[in-house]
Amino acid sequence: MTPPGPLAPWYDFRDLSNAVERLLSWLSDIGPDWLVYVVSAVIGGTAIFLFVAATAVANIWVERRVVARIQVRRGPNRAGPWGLLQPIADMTKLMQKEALLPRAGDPVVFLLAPILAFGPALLVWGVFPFGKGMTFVDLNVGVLYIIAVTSVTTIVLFMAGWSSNNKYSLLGAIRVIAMLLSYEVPLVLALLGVVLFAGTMSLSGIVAWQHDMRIWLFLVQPLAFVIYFICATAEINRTPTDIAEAESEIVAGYHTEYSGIQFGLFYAVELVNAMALGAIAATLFFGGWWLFGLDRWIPGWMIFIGKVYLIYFLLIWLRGTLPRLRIDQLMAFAWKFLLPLALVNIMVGALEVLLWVEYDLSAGLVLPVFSVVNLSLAVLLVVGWMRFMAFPFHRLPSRARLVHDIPVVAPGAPAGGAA
Amino acid sequence: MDEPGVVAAFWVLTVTAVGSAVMVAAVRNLLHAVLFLVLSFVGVAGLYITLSADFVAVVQVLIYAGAIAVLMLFAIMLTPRAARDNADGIFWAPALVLAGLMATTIGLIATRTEWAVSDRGPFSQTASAIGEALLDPFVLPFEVASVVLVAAMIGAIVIVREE
Amino acid sequence: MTVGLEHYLVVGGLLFAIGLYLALAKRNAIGILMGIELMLNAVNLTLVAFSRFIVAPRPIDGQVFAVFVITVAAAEAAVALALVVAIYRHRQTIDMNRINLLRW
Amino acid sequence: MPELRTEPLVVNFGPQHPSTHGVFRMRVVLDGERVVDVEMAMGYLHRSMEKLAEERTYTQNIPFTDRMDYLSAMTGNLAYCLAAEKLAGIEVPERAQYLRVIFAELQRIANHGMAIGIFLNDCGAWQTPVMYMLREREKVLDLFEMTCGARLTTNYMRIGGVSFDIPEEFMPQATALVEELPDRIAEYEGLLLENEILQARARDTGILPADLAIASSVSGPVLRSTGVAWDIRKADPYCVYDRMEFDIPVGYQGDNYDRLLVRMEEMRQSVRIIRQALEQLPPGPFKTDIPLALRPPVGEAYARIESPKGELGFYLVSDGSPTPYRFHVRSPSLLNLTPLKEMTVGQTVADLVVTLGSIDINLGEVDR
Repeated sequence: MTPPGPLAPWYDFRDLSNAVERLLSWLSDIGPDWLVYVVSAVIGGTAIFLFVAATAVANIWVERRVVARIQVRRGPNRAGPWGLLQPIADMTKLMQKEALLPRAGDPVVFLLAPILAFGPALLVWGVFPFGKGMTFVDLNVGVLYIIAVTSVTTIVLFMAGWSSNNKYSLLGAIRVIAMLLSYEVPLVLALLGVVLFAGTMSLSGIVAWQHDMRIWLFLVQPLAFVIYFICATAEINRTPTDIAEAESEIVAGYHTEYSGIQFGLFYAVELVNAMALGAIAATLFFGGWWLFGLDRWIPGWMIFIGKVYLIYFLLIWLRGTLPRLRIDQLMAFAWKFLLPLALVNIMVGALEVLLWVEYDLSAGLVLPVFSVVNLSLAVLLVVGWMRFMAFPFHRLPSRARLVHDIPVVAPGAPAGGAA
Repeated sequence: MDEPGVVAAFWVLTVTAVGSAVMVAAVRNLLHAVLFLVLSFVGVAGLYITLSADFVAVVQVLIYAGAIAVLMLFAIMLTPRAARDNADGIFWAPALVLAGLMATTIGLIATRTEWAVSDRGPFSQTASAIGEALLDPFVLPFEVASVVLVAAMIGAIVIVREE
Repeated sequence: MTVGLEHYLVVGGLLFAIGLYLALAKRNAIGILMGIELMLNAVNLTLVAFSRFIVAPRPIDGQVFAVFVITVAAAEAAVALALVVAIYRHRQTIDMNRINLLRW
Repeated sequence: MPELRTEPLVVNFGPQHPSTHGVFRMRVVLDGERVVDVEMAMGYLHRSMEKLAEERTYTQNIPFTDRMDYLSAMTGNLAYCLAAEKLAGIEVPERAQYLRVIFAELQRIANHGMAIGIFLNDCGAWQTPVMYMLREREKVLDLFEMTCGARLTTNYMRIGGVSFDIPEEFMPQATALVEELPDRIAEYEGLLLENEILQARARDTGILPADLAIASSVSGPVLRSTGVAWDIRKADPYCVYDRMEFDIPVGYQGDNYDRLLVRMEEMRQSVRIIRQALEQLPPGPFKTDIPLALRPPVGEAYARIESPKGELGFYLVSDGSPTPYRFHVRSPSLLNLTPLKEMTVGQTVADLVVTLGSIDINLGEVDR
């Protein structure tokens, strides 16, 4: 834990960590050792839980309004001013509904799945640095922790799909497993590029690195961000890759049989996961709470949440824009497109770090050069590999042929006869 | 290791890991057995954290719970419903005796031996230490492990592939 | 109350014994595989416990070994499950009592 | 792609399913994700219209035709009225003929907009294209409303003409729409047809060979997408289509993407027809008077039009009484649906849904 800053009285709400630090140092003065741990755990846990719950509730409204704007309509605008009470109405409705239990299903697993699904979604939030010194648990292996915790989701979703004893759910569960396993690989490789440069897997360490180097890792590792963003979108089942709950194909995938608040939990998990994606991207690639010195005037946690929402907006935008890929196309995309690019990215990144360390170059000189090199490389690779791997759609006609004259059958004569 | 938090965590995690391992043997449904196995893996990962081995703990969750258990689920899905029970075979009684003997032996050895326990305390940085160990003294096993993984991957594909 | 090396070793022994029972007693090939994974887990637990407690020139080695064991376990699981699927395809069963091709 | 041999999975697709466009049901046999067999079950929306129509007078039957293809009521009206006029030998005034063309083509734009939007919904585009298409359709429906008071079940055509003349505010709004639509269509073409994901999804899936299409008497955009240039508006002109200048869009190989292309281009051609019809619209009466209880001479008649979904034909038999002796519908949705199995077997579930969407069926018309 960082010591409380010299010019930060506890009531300086620009940075909430001051108040907490003050409280904890006061506690350690008066109470036994373990009291500090207990109190900080309770404060941090409650704060994170409340934050996650609040965003899940707020995002119902945010997502519906933003998608509505994209779809030339207004969205919920009846409950409360600008429809702000819509999430509450939604939740009330969901809670009142009967929670159905499929008769031939596996009741214990069926009931456990939505609750367990919330676990990983919540646990991920423990390691994010919301501001300077505002980390609940500053794990040394933060990046790996995030990957590990999110990978548990696979099993939970499989439990949901399997225990429903519904064929659509089963198809959804199988799709979830196939897709999550495939996209895990490029995702981990993409994050490896970040760890390579930052030299630490601790999330606050990565933010501190970006702070010290005065550069966003997004600029140094643009390709890693693109790969991470695509993979994470697939992992949380958002639209271009939402085959696991593809509405038009398998009704709702693994949560077809869920109703009432159990469905609500899955829905909330989806929203929280989308936010978690934004938080990971903001921390690893966009400097977390740091914004080129602006964090001196604006509280770090506000900057962080703002960045998270910007990335979340990107997700909503994608959802409102793109159709869905087919499962074999998605698999091919992961293995044939993302994986090679991720490997190349790692190779180039390792070379650059080696150069940097070996010749003891100054960071201020090297990092801009690297970012220019990597950015151009990313554009080159993505465009080139796309040209090389993708089917050449642009050579195929994308407009219909026009025929003006066709043979006219005798006017008035019933050519086909009575049907 | 006598902080009350660590002691409490140890007992809770032990009960989780061992209890769900027992349930793996006891439940009739193979899918439930796999889910209990995952719980047991997570419990063991928690024990790793009490041992200040955070890297191994995270890797445990990532590989066992995230990959191996999922592979097992997949294997169960690919075999028919008839093969989804977790029944004991005819040798369950001798197996039980043997397992009991094994547990007793290990327990006796563990408690009777005078271990050269050091008091260096918990590790502070395991990930970087493991990384250095992997690439310096253990570089050959590390390379061999990668070859093993590739061989296993190709082997699995060849075995499952239909001609 | 304190928790020491012996506690972890006993937990490891229990997990190992349960894994052994599973591997010996279960009829289902996947059940046997689960037993093997559990045994590997138990070994890992003891390795990590030793690396934490025992006097050693380089205590991290225990964890490195655990990482290797996890690697091998992953490879083993992949191959074993591929075998299970292949056996099922040829013999229509994964009951180990009925897979007796090699029995005289 | 080598696949694991797994147990076939029999899935009951519908009648309650988000993308069966109503209450259509398929019994699909899947091998993993791959479709092995499709068995169609129709009749969940059967309302016995053909039999009911035998109990009602010729004019009373017009509302039934609204409710067959409820997304294109105008063309349903038109086809039935043409058949009845043919049976009774009634001449239709020229202005009514032009109005019929205008409304039929407006209906085609509305229908194709919905078809494209819903097709993209089936592809997984989360409602956005359908919302944009609804925006254009709304303007068309406004024109319907100001003319006949109804938006969906218009009941507008009459035997011997149309029920109302257009109001005076119709012309400026229709002209504005005709000016606006080509830009919109070009925009949608740029956004949709060149989308990589959509092309990956729709190209080379659900291929319908031309000979199979002809053999199963498929018609309309589905037939044209296979490369067969066939359009009743040109081959057997009715109303005043022989005075209009327009092209027939034709696809290449009959896959889902071609059907999308054809529909997109047909909207543009419809705009062209409407523009010409609005310019040429002559003054005069908009309907001829016919007796309330029309008693056509004994005989039979079959009239067909190019409805948005294909060849919509009505076969009427008269025994000289005020009610038809036989009232038969040749509905394009039903016949376009018949080659579904051949189009989808061997592809994935996702392709099955997309293919079903691209045929553009309307269950009201399939089951009647």
